[in-house]
Amino acid sequence: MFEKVLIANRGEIAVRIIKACQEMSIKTVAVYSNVDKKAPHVQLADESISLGDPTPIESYLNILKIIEFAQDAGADAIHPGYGFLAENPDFAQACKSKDIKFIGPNPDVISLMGDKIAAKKTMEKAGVPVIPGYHGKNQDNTSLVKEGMKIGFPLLVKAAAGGGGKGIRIVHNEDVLEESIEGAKRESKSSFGNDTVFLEKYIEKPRHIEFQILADEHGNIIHLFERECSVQRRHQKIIEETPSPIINPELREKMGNTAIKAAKAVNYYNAGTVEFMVDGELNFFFMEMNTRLQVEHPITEMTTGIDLAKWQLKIANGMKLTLKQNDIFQRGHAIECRIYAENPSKGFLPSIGTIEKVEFPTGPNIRNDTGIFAGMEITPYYDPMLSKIVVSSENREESINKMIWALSKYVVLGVTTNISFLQKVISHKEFRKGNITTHFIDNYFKDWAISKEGLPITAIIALAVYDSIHSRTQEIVRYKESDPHSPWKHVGRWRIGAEE
Amino acid sequence: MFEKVLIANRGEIAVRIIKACQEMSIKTVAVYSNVDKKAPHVQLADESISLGDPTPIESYLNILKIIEFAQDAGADAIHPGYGFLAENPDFAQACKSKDIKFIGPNPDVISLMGDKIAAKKTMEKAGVPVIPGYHGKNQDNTSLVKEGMKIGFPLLVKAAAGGGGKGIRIVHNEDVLEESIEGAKRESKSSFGNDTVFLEKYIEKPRHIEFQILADEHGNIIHLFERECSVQRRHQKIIEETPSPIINPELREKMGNTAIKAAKAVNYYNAGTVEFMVDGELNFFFMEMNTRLQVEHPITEMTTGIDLAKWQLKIANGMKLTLKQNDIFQRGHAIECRIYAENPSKGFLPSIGTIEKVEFPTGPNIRNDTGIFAGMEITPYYDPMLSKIVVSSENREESINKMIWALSKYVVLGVTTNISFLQKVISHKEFRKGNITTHFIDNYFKDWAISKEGLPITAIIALAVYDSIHSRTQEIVRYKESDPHSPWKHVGRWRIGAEE
Amino acid sequence: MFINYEHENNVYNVSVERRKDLYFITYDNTEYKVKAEEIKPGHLKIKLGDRIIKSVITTGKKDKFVFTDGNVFKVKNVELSGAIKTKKRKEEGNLNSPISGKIVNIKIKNGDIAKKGDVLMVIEAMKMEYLIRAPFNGKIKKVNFKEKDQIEIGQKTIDIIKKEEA
Amino acid sequence: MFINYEHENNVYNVSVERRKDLYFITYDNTEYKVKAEEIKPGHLKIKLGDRIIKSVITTGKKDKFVFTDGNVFKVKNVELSGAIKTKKRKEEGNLNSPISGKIVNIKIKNGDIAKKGDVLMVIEAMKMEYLIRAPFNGKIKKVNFKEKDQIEIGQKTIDIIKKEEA
Repeated sequence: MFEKVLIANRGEIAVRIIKACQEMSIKTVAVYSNVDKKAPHVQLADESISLGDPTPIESYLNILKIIEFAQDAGADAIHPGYGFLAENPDFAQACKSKDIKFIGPNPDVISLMGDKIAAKKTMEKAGVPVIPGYHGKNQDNTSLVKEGMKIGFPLLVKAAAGGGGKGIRIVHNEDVLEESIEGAKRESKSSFGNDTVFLEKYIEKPRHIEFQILADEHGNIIHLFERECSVQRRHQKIIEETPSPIINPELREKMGNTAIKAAKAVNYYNAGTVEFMVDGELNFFFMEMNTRLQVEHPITEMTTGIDLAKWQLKIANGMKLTLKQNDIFQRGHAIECRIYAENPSKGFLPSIGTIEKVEFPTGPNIRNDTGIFAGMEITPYYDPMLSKIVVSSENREESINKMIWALSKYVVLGVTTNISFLQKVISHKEFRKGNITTHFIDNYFKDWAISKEGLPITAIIALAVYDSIHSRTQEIVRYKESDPHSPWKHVGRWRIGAEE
Repeated sequence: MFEKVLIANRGEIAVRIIKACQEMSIKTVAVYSNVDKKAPHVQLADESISLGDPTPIESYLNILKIIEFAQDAGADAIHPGYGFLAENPDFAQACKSKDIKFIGPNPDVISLMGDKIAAKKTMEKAGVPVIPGYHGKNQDNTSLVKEGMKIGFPLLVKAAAGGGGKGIRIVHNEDVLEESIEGAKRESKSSFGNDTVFLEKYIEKPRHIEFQILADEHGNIIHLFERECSVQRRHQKIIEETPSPIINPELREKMGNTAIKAAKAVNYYNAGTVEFMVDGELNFFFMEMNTRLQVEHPITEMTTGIDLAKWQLKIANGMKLTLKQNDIFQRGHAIECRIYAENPSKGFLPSIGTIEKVEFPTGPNIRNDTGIFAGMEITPYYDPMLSKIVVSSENREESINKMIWALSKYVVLGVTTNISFLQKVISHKEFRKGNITTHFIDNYFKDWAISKEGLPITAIIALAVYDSIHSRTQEIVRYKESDPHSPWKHVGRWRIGAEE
Repeated sequence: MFINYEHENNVYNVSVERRKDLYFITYDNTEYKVKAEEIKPGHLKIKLGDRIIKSVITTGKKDKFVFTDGNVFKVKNVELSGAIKTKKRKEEGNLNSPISGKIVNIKIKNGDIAKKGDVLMVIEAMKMEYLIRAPFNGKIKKVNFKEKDQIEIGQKTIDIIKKEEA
Repeated sequence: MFINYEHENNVYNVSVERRKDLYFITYDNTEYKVKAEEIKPGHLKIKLGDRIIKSVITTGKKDKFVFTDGNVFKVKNVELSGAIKTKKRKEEGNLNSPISGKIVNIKIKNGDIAKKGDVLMVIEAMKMEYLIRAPFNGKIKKVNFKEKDQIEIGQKTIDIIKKEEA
């Protein structure tokens, strides 16, 4: 097994990977930017090296620096986590050229799957169903508009190099087609340095359902069932669960086999995810393949009992997959909620600030994957995801109830989070019924606001008690309750600036 | 379902049960003695009532007070946890007479199973194998000595009302038989108020293996496989695991069916445990039946995915067991270590004091069941178990490694604990091989001491750094290293009182 | 003891009187009598009749955060003065930046006429775009930044003069 | 700075000198140069050559507790004086109570002769029995407690006079 692994990431995923390494007696090297000096992944690792400037391109995206540090520390492998360099073929190639094992697939495969157009073509050729669309080279607006008209509306404009919902536009009619193409191009350019876009048929009542796969370097490959990831905001997942409420055993087997076919078509090894779009009639289409560990991997771990992070390490070390497809089964039901520093009542605007206090719910089958701590600054440099809370139990209903309980005990003070919002979403009667599509949040939570009714009386009472305990004023004698001159009257609430 | 449940217990098990209730939207009432005013179970519950004086008989064993409080609070059920009143038939009966549901079996069954002699006779009649022995009424020393001689040596003298290792003597020869009988009687009298003892054949290379069962009030009953609990000190379990390293599928089925037979023989309902002794040739004998949730229940939950505490509540509420034997399967391997406030190098003497700092290891498939907090006083009033750490993974070896990691991150400062000891036990090569019997600790850890070599240099360095940081002395200029007058010489270690 | 809490532009005026572990809290002409204790720093357990309120409170640099019933509210203790009471109601159509970020695109220049809903400026932060739109038909008086400028949350992006409705 | 740590009757004499985040620690004629920081209260991360030592330290009422490499040690900072240095070595055979508990049984009385290993007294605490045995052949000088008495940890149970070996 590897002697020492450098983890080229931060936050909860770096913590997760360091723990997996340590359990396997592998030494770990953390890297960190200046703002992350005190972060849990740095404290947990056996060694740590500063990357300096917090700007991603100077720190967690700095290929040269990271490779150099890995060499200095004597690391024989690098785990990229997700995001940052995880799907950067140049990084994978750079590792290879320095004889450091990149924990992921071959650089060529990353390259191919990173190019959405080429990926789709490859899959089509391999017999994997894909969504009708245009993925051609003619990127002038006129050609794209023409192709769009052929596909028909609604249609999607997507960044070829995209991911995480960036550079995506839904177009409902001809009038705004060109404008949307331009917007997607601009956003794609800014996020990925590439403004190639493609067009595809927009699926009504779409669900986002993905399959986890695990493949070794010796051609063995299995799938670990699906994850239902339809609940999204701004095209980013916020709640994931497995099993999916709509997948039946036949469909599960069919989609699982298709995922394996997709992975085989590119000689894939490592953990990976094949994302499908499923329509209202349970037709499914290949969307993309993620060549890394997924944010939502814990729900698969909880229902299959398999440790994906450890298997990544074993596979990268050349070990054979000893798990057989027939040995893998799902049990119970698992749900993950992503805790973001964001304001759901202001368009999910990321929030920044200092985490003053944090408390995690604990209990049987509650898993907290987190990289935050009291005193931590949430900066605009990185993704605003703070942590993930994952629960599992005997069935979906129980897991929903467990998640509601867990969220109600989850305390993060100092920055605005989506915790209250998640509670409302997961308690929603349509969610309970399993009636979810990727439009779920838009359909039911468009104008959601926690505090429409203002400060609840419980909060007012708690504040008053707190201030009373912490004030230096002595206990005072009560005014007589019937006293007409008592200042206890006339207290209430008013709006600043309102006429009186 | 119940509206409100009173939890007649403290510590980690009270916390565990309160969480199960809250997930099921059941209101909870905690009870607490004066020393537990700030305990986690009190803070977590929806309501709490003081029992006053910490002496067990005045607080957690006070049947009248607890029943009265349950009535006052409007609780429709009482969960007794384990220990205290969990196996007290009078308490179960008192609940019944006040129309409060006791979450456990019928009082008669508790009574019967609490009388080890009657229990054994019942089981023998039902065709469950038992250990040869004397369980007669002739309790005068002369008769007992005579019966002991018939059974032969080695033999065991056991308190009829015993449990938790109290009132047990192993007798290897005639010379000490009478003396041992007296000792067991005295301890039994003091612990259980009853000095009846029985004698039985002492099994060489014994393993303690128990089966979890779950039975409803409608005659449905299943088993949830075994727990290997052989690693014990002072006849009390400290490490439990499942599956057992020696049980094969045939034996598992046979023992599971025997456990079900045992429970059926007494019309059992509730969660319960049938304890067997297994000898070197894999013969098994009924030892006793525990009519409550077991300390070590989490390892069964982790490998079967079943929530035993919630099923206790459902069963007590009259629900039918919807789980079928064929739906239940074990997956992976789980281990529990019990963290005790005790000193393993001084005969496992319980330790008392204030917990100054506590930090729990966290990570995938690591479960902490705990009722402690920083600032908590560990008093001599109650059992010195602080918490339980439970891990699971794909196989036994990985779980051992995970447990070693977890224990190495488990910080309890202020009272002496067995954490270092547990690390050594679980890392032992015979444990790794699965070669364990109930004599394991005596065989390999008789004179174990953490600090035979004194303070390690890492501790000395850490202390020096800590004191340097926290001293008010300013940074000082170094003496020249070659300076012969430097006071940096002559530092070292010596024994207090040693001649110089 | 009188306390004023500001929460999302509303001011809540509360009085509290303490007698040992009993607190008499008056708000909106209603008095609440509660029993309370701070079970660990910042953790309150409050008994209001049959109900138990559990709350976690912490004081940050500027604000106070209160967690109750699974929700978090950010409040400020404020002194009420004549000034604050007569503070002007915010104008419809906020042209302040919603986030600290970089200005990547400015669509208009001084003197331009903008129609309500027009995108005036694009700000990028955390890899996402935020659009500043015209709150009404009007004339651009002053663009306060140029492209590639850094802008802080709350800073005014553009001054615009409302055009009288026809 | 000179510090003396007492751990299980051994005294460890250490010196430490600090220069910013560098510490020079001398113990047993060896100097250790380490880089260290307190990452959160009581949590130290110490770099000693290639090795990282992580330690958690807390100060209780009387003792200091240090966690390192998964083990915990209880130590005391002590001032070394002539007195402590010449403190008498503990007598063989400790007759102090190992625990705070209740005396449930006393097997001997003043003047009795006890044989080495004889049980002299039974103390009960936390539902378990602890036996006080004779450390050598001897004559009971004084039984310091009576049955049902409460005894504290470390209190002397019995005075016994060692009988000269034949």
